Amino acid sequence: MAQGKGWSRDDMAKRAAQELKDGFYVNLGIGIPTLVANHIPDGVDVTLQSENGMLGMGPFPYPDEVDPDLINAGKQTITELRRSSYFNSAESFAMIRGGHIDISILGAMEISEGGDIANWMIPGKMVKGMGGAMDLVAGVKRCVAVMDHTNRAGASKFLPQCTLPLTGRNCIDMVITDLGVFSRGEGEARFRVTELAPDIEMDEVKAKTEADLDWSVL
Amino acid sequence: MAQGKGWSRDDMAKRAAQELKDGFYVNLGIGIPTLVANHIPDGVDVTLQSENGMLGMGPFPYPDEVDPDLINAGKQTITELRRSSYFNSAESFAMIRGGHIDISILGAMEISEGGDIANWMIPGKMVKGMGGAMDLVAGVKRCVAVMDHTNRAGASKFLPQCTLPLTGRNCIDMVITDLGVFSRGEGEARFRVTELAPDIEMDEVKAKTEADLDWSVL
Amino acid sequence: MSNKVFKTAVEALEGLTFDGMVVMAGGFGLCGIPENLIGALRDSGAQNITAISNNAGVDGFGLGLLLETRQIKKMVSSYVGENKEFERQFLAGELDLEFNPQGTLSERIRAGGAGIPGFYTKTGVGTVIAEGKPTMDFDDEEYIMETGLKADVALVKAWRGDTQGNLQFKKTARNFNPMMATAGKVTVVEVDELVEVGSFDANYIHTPGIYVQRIIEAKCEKRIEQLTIRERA
Amino acid sequence: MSNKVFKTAVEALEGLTFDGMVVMAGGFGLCGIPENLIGALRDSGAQNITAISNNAGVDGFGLGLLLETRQIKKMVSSYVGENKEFERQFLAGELDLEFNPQGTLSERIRAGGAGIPGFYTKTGVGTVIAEGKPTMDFDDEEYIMETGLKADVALVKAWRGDTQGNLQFKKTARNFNPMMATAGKVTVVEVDELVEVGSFDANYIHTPGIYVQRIIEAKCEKRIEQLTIRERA
Repeated sequence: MAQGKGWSRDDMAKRAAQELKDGFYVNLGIGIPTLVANHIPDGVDVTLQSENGMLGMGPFPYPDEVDPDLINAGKQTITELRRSSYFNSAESFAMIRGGHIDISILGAMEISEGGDIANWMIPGKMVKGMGGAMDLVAGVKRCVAVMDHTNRAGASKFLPQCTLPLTGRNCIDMVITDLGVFSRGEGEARFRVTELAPDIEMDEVKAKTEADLDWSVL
Repeated sequence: MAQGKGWSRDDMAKRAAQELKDGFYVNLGIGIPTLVANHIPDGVDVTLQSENGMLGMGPFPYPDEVDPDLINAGKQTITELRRSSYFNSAESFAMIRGGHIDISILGAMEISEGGDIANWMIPGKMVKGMGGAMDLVAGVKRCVAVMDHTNRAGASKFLPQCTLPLTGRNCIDMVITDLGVFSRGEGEARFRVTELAPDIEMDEVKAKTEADLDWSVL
Repeated sequence: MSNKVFKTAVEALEGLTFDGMVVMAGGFGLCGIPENLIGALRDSGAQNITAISNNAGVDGFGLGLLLETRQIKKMVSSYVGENKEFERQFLAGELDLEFNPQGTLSERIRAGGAGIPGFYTKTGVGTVIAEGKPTMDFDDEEYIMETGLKADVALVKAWRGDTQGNLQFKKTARNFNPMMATAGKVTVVEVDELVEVGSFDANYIHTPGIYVQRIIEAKCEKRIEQLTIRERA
Repeated sequence: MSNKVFKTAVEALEGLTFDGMVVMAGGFGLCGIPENLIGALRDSGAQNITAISNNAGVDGFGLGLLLETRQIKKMVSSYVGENKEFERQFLAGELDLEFNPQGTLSERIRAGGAGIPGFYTKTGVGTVIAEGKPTMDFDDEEYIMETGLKADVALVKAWRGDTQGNLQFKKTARNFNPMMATAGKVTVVEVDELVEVGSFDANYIHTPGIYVQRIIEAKCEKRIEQLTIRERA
């Protein structure tokens, strides 16, 4: 569904979905990450966690199934599956903090070359709070950030250092933007370009990236 | 049921039972404290906790009710009541450590005048472990120790300082021995004699007590 | 047995409210909030309340009721996005706000109830959350210390409760309620359904009655914040 | 879905055991112990095991099996009273022993599973347990720091489990099992009854399947340590 150059929001979600492996327990953030659920590859069976206290998040309810006592972390009404279980918030975050969730896919405002992420506040604007974002990036085994590569003014969001207050330090393993995929293995300090979106040239990526990446060939 | 001078084991248990108030949640230790359950006053309804994970401990089972999956902290087979609930060990001790149990009645080898208790090990002898004793004395709102006033050699077990390794420091609120009752209010440093067992004179108590108590009149 | 059952939310809070009190209120968004007890707290007139709650309700509902009447002095929350009156008071400097990461908040409440005055977590290391907090390294990684939280009164919403205070929660309405039940000096619970002792299978009680001092049965509106549905094919 | 169900205890431990491994084993006394998995661990021949378990079984049963074969190098427990072979090896200096207060042990295991590397407790202050441990004062009271515990493999006994690893425990056989399930790098569970996914009410699952990597159905002897009964009138 790519429109013109690079990836659309839905393309990014689809690419992020390829990071899901069979049997994974997965936490999806708000925004583009929510779309990931629509693109889970065939034969890959994952269990979605909702940090307000549920494993096995099901689809939105039919009108006659709506239950005000069953919502997700985005406060939307949802349904349960045969595999579902409920638990309290302390147990939910024990699960997150303890490294039991295989992967978190989350939105970002800025990512630094050292894997820092900023996605919860903009100084001077009303701050709504970090919710569970700081716990997720600190605790989940593998964190994949999805964001536009540049802001509306065209400035890079992949930076040497985040300019916004951090959500977490050195915690992002992969960044998916409209221009491509940037990843680093466990223990690796720097990100590499591991994939380019359609019709995107490396030169464009370099021009739009302030972060110092490992620019070796794909 | 007193035989001759002072209190029998059962008398001490009966006296300890008078510390139970209606609605209390109670933890009873092994030995004399176990007998307390037989003496709960009429009109006083308490809920017994078993630290292996149960509130509302019931009596021993009839032969056809025995369930190996239902035991108390002394590893004896027991039964459940209509009010009972089960929980895991971390929750059980969260309950204890968090000060939610109203009273613990436990056996002691030595008590110090500052409210220290020793009841888990004798150096040189095989040590079986403290089990939940250290958690109970540190966490329960009010701790009542029950013990013989002297050892077999006639030496006082109510001492200026415990000679045995401590189970807990400054945590005992009342001591019940075969000679009487010794208590201190919240925030009070010293114990007072608040009750004498039948046919026990204050002089005998003084002679058999090495601890420095507040010896003002009853 | 000393009686735990009260008739109304107002009676259940009788003698428990005072100016400057610390209150915990369960719920995530508007899901699983103690609606009736919040209303009774408003009616008590208690002022300068510190409210520990993951969210701050919405305008005119949930804790929004207490914001309207200016009874809340400080909120301890993880996310307060859905409340205009909150925003107005905060920007005007009329309201204190302490943000906690959601998992840190829930663990702090559990710790408070469990007699744990402090614990270490990786959450928030390197962020503003870490400022001024003690740190310690474990296995060469830095952690920050967070403290346990308690409340004068915890307001809890459960699904079913028995007359001894044993509770069961429904689906995601469980959220912060069980921990808050353990962290109140006094815990007051409202349930959809009050049942006789012995109605529950003892294996499946979420909150044992030891944590509950007062309980009422009360009808909740259960407002839905984001109705999302799909159509049948 | 990747398959979690194994046929036998021996198969369920395949590839997980090694010399010097740290094992957690659930149970309180002989109640709720993973009998079959302990047998399979013995059969694996792994040596120099550190075993974290509230108790050490009895002679010839439970962890007693692994003591007989000298496969255990160190025990981390709160009470080990019922085992002569244990006593012999300990007094002969053949076995290391680390006593933990029961509540400290259970909280350390919960902390290990919950990503909490350290927490403060009043338990043990002023006793030998406090020796060498960091302390901190909160509200002018002294607390000691205890650390989180993890294991290479956690052996867990549950009542019923489904094929996704969701678990329910029975009565006091629950004890240490749920925390240990969270603290194993790999958690292996034996259940009395293996059921299909969807058999449980999602409100009443004690351990969500996320913590369980392998599961078997196996018959347990369930030996009783102290049979105490009363006679019918």
